[in-house]
Amino acid sequence: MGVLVLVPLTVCLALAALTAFLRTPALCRFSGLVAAATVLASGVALSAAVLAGSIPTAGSLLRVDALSAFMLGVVGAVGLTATWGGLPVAGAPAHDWMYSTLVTLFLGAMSLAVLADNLGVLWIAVEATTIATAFLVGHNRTRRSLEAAWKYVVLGSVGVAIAFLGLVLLYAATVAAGRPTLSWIALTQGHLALDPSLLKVAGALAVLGFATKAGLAPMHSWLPDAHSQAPAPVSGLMSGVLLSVAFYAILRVQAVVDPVLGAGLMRGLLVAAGLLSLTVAAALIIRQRDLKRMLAYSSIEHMGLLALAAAIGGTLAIAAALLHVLGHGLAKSSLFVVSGRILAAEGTTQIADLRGLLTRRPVMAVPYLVGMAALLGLPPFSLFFSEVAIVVAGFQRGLGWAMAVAVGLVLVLFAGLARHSASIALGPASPGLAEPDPPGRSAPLVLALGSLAVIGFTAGPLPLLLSQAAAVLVGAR
Amino acid sequence: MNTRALVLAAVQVIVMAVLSPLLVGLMRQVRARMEGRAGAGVLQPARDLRKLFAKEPLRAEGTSWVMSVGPVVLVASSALVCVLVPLVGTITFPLVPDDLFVMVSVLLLGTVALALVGLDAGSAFGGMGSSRHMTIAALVEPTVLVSVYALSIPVGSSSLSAIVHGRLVHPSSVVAPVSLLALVALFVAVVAETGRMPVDNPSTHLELTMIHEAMVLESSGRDLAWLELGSWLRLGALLGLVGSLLAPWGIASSVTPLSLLIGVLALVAKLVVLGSALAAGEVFLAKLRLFRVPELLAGSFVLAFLAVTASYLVVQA
Amino acid sequence: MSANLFDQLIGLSAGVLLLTSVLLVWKRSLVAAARLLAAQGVALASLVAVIGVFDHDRQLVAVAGLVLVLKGLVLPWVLDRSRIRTGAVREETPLMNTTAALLALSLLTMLAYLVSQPLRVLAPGPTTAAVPVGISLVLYGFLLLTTRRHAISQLVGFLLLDNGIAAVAFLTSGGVPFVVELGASLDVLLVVLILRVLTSRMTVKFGGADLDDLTDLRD
Amino acid sequence: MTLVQAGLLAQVAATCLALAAAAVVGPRHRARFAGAAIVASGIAGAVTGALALAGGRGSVTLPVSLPFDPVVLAPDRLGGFFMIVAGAVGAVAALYGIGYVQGAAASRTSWSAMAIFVLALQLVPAADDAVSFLLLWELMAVSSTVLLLADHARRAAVRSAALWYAVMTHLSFLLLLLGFAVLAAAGGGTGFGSMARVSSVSTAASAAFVLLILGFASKAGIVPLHVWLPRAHPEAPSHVSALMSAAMVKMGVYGALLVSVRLMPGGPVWWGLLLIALGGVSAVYGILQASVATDLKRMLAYSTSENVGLMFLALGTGLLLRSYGIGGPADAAIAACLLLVAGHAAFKTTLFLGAGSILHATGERDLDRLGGLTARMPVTSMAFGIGALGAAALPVTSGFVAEWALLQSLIHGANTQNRLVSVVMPIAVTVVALTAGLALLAFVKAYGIAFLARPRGEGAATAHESGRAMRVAMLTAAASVIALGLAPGPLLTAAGAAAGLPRVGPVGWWGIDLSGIGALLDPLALTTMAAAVLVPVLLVSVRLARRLPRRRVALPWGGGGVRLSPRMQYTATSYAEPLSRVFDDALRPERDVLVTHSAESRYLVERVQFRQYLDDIVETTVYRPGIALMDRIGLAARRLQNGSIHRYLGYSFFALVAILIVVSL
Repeated sequence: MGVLVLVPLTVCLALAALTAFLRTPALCRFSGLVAAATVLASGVALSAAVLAGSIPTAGSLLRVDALSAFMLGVVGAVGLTATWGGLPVAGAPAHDWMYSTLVTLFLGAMSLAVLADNLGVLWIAVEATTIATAFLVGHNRTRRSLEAAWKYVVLGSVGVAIAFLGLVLLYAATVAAGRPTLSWIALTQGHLALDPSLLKVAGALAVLGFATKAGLAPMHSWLPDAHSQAPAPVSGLMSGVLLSVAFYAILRVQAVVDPVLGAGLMRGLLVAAGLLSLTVAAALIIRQRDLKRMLAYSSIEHMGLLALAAAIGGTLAIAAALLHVLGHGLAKSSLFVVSGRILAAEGTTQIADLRGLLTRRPVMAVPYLVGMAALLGLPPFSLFFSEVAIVVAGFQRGLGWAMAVAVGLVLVLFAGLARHSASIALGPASPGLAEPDPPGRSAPLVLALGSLAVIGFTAGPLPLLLSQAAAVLVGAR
Repeated sequence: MNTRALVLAAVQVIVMAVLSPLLVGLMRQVRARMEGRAGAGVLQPARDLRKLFAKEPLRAEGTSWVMSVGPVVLVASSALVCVLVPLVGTITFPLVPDDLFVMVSVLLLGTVALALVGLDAGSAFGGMGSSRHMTIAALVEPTVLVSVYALSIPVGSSSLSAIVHGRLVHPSSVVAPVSLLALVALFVAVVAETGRMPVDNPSTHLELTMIHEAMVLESSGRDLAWLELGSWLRLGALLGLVGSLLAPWGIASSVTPLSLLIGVLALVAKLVVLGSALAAGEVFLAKLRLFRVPELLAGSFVLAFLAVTASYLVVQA
Repeated sequence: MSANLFDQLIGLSAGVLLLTSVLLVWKRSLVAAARLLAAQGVALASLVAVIGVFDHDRQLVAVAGLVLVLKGLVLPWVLDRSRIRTGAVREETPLMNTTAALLALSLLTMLAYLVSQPLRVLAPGPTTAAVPVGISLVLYGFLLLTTRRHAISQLVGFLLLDNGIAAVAFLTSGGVPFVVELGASLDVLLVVLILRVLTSRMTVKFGGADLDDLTDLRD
Repeated sequence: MTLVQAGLLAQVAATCLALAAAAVVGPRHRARFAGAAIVASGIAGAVTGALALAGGRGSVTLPVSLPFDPVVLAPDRLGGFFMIVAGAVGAVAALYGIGYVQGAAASRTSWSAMAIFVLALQLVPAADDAVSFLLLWELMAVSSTVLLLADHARRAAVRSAALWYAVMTHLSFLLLLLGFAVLAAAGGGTGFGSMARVSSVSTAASAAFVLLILGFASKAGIVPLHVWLPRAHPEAPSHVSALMSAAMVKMGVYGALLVSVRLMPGGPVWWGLLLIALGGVSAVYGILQASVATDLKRMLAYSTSENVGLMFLALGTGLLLRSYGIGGPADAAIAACLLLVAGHAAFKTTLFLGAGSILHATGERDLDRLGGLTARMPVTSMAFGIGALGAAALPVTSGFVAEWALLQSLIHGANTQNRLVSVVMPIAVTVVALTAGLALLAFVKAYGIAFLARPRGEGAATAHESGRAMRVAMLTAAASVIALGLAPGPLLTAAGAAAGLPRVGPVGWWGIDLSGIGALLDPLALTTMAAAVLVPVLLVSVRLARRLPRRRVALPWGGGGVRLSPRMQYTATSYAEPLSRVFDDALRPERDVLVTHSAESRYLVERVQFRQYLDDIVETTVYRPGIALMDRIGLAARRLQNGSIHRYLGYSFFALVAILIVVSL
């Protein structure tokens, strides 16, 4: 079992190293894809193992429970969508070696983050994602991408540094309790007598720090810039999973803090962050001018919803949050892939310059519309269920007022997104004929959006995995 | 379907078919005399009818079946109203309530037929008449319903014969303020519905002021005859209704030759009185501008509504 | 080593940390900034060493060496190199003038004391008594980041912040587990290197490292 | 497996068949196959509904991946009633669509969406818990939006209509979500069973009631949430408009019934008053707008919002009277509500299908350019005429019976000692009466202007009767209008069963008997009586006709025989002009009159041009300002992200300091 835990990490590292040193076109082309596939495969395998009742571990640092397995699967699935959809057109020059290396490392770092049992390692992995993606954001070497990269690195690493301060204080608390450790399982199951007032500071700082990476307002500012400047697949990866991985970190910290302090503190922080994120996203989407920035703000929206779900707590809400993570990851990565193709084909992502895509470029507009429908939480896509579940659970657990506010903001967001999407996709075909899209390019999108449409209904192992993953956290409460 | 009701219905229809031309003739005659003219005599409308029936109906270009079906519908609906309204007697069919709403909607069926006839030829005047006619009809309906509703409250039923019978039993309720208010309202409504002064001038020949006349401009021969007869029947039936509400006495509550005879005579009397009163009133009235008519109707509606609310206060007091 | 001496040494190095960081906020010269950071690194290393020696913790002494190399030498050197590349000598016009900044420092220091209250009641002792210093370093660093226009001064701010966290770590618990410590320092190093690369690219593209030029991306 | 289960599955199967047909079959035969499959699913739906209404039980559980309470489809009697309506309308509309669709509306997407739309419509009333209800509700919304978008490439109006529709329908969804969430929290579960346990007098119940009613009202096109309706109905393909207006809007009514009769019976008095107020306002407002509208389908849309208003008013009356224990009239009122539902479904389908044929044949929706279609489109003309009779509530149509029942319940409900009731009822009567009167005008206008007189435009002049599928569909719908009007007895029985009303039932020859208030009506008897008085008239006519067999065609007598040019006729605008003057304050039309004087003398007028714009004042006074405000906020908010990294760091720093202060206090 332990081997299985190491597989994704080793494969990613190996691929990255090979790509970096050999730099053969094949490697540059496929390393990211292979890495993602491996992560997905091992995620599935680990989920199976966990459902079979075993808890694979490797050393004292890596430990796989249902939550980790699920998150690894998400990383893999979204990674697969992004990398596969991001493959350059056959014949076009492959990505350069650096790009592929960094993408592979990025995937590895995220896998490490979700596999780590030690919060310190988790933190290192999250910080490593910043490092891996810094040059990816700046990959285009334009003025704007440089600016985006700078903002991303500074804001990101400062935020994460705050998280590290939080972890340090947490460690100090354990030291004071006589059992110095940062192992999550020990922290949650070890019955340590942690000092509440210190844990309060520690938890608040840790959440604040990881919230930066998760793109929760008011620490979200790096997000639109980075997402709009990074190459489309990278934007997809960042918005699809990076944010969720950071959110996963928050969940873990919350699970440590809540049993000691009660749900009050975290709830307050997360509700505030969630509603603020929704507000910011709503306000800035109304008059948004750029497609990719619009998608970025919608990511902030969904992170806000996740924060609310975490604040609510309870099996239903947490399971919904996890399903939401998966759904949002798939939808958002597909949308970013599409936006990349639109950019390639139209030469712009300015909403005002994109007209009548549905008649001109159906191969792009149809997946765009479908993905947007999924993102807006329309059935049959799984986000519908997760959003309904979040609201219902919110009322059941006494956060009704927050839900009411959130729903109002969601309506504004819906109006804004629908308005922009309509102006992009609908309307007459202005002259400017579409060149036929090479076949097979829509395969990843079809796969992602198709599975998005069914995972809401599956009676298979997914519900079990979700409820077990939720139980990992809720049980820890 | 009991036979007594059938007999009564037949009597009412026949009587009204005979009476209504005479009633119109009477009203014209009264008017003429009061205006110092000799007048054409009470029988003139009947003669007109005979003449029209004998004449060949013309069909204007581009008209449709409506031109020939509409008049029949109108006259049929008016006749049906004559069946439903308690004029001679108050015996009703078990399954078809001589219900206020049924009565009104049958009436409106005729109204619609007339309006469509007006539109069919596509002449400007026809359209104008039809539009004004429908506007007024639309505004009259609330008054009619609410006023009869007011009258229905004391007896707790919307059946007209029940109402009339109730007033027969309690004569005091006739002069009750409530019922007076309601009756005034109803009367105004009837005037508007049947196109009398001051809402419409039945004897005008200036197209721009026409409402009813404008709609029948394109009809001729028997079509015109049916239209005229139909609208006369309405007038008669509605006046008769007002009459039986205002003075229920003499109305037959059983079907014996004698009671029927009394009922008919009473009806004639009521119609004569009301008709001449109406005609006399028209002499002293000028036609309202069309856009002042809504004020009149609004006024009558308010009366009816007051009647309703007042009657509840009375009931509760 | 006697507890008394230990107290004094801890106090001394903490004082140096605080002093250097106040100077960092005070002086706008970027040349000086590098030196001050180096001094601060040394102070931090000595702090770690002292704790290590007092606790007879070899590993911690080794860490002290690491800290000395990294924070005392490498990072300041990298910083200075990139400053030279940008050719900047001093932070011309910070968003917040020095007086205001210094006043803000005092407030932040009070906040730091407030925050570290629980620690000091939890485990009273010379090290925990010095924790507020670490936290104020963090806050100062953040202040620098928010108020300085030049890329290099932001780098300075980031390093200051990082030193603060390290200080807190060592003061509270003799450092986080070694692996974590290693990874953390590595991350910091990499971040700084990345920022350096970006700075040099900026100087190529913008002909300067003034962050006010970075306002193309906006809504 | 029970019959109901089988029925539910059959619908799904038929829908899958339709989807397959839409996907596989080529454009030439697609419509025929997909349409047929949808007709099948519609029939299956109606049958299932009938079974459920007759008391049949059976449930299908959907597998979902979240730990909800079981997500179940299990129609009860009330649901069955609405399933019948939805299924029947769906079948007719699909049949019509076979002949109607062309261009974009015939695409794979449109047919698939149609199939799903019909399925969702049939299954919404079958939902037995909030989650499945919301799921199907949204499926309904999504598929109808797709259908609405069919023609997006050619007409900008379609795009804006779709946007309005999407947003308003999502508003309705979110309100429902909140309402159900409140109930689920109070009742301890998302199943309707556990929700029904919530006490109707609790605050939670009232909050849920308001939220849910508003949500359903905005789906039902109740003023002031109706703004999507007059945009979406005209722009959608006509068979879709029919589905939307005759079936989808009814789901709003179903929801209202579900909330107030099944989930939370016996709520406080003001619930009924709220419904009456909503219903009354939208009845009057809707019919006013309808009677002055000149776009045929827009006018039909407004009349929908009028009819739904009447349904809400009826339901509200029922609730109000029940809350005072006035049982008989209450039953009559609720029965009237259901009669209105069925009746409106029948005649509004007919009307929209008729309008569709006109559009199909003339390419015109604007009444001012139509005319003289009776000669060219006899079948359409007949069907539309019957539908118009129904919409005008004239005997003997479904509309007449329903409004008769409503007025009866109102009048008898008022016979009480209760002051509130005796004040509300007369007002309600007035509203209904005024509505009926205006509806009369509106539909005389619609029929007279569209079908009589001379063509006012080329399209109308060259019109042709529509194909067989369309004709059959229209005639079926029209026949149902008459049937429901002539023999409403069975329908009333069904309504009584659906809403559990003991005091209503059939009488005589399929007549209806509101025994709770001792009012009964047998349309067939009335018809026979009419026939009886018609006989002599016809005899006379025939005798005269035998003497003068054929009528001579002559010039019209426009006050002197003239050759009328079509431009001399009254148009829809001029027909409604007196009315729009009367209700000037309520409608606020914009008129401008351009007078061009002749060059020689300004006393001679070359020509006069009269234009009249009628906007929806609710939209212009409530919604547009709101949208403008949001836009302003959006513009202002851009300053938050002005690109300065210092500001961004400042946000984080502020957050850090704030949190530190909070936790250390």
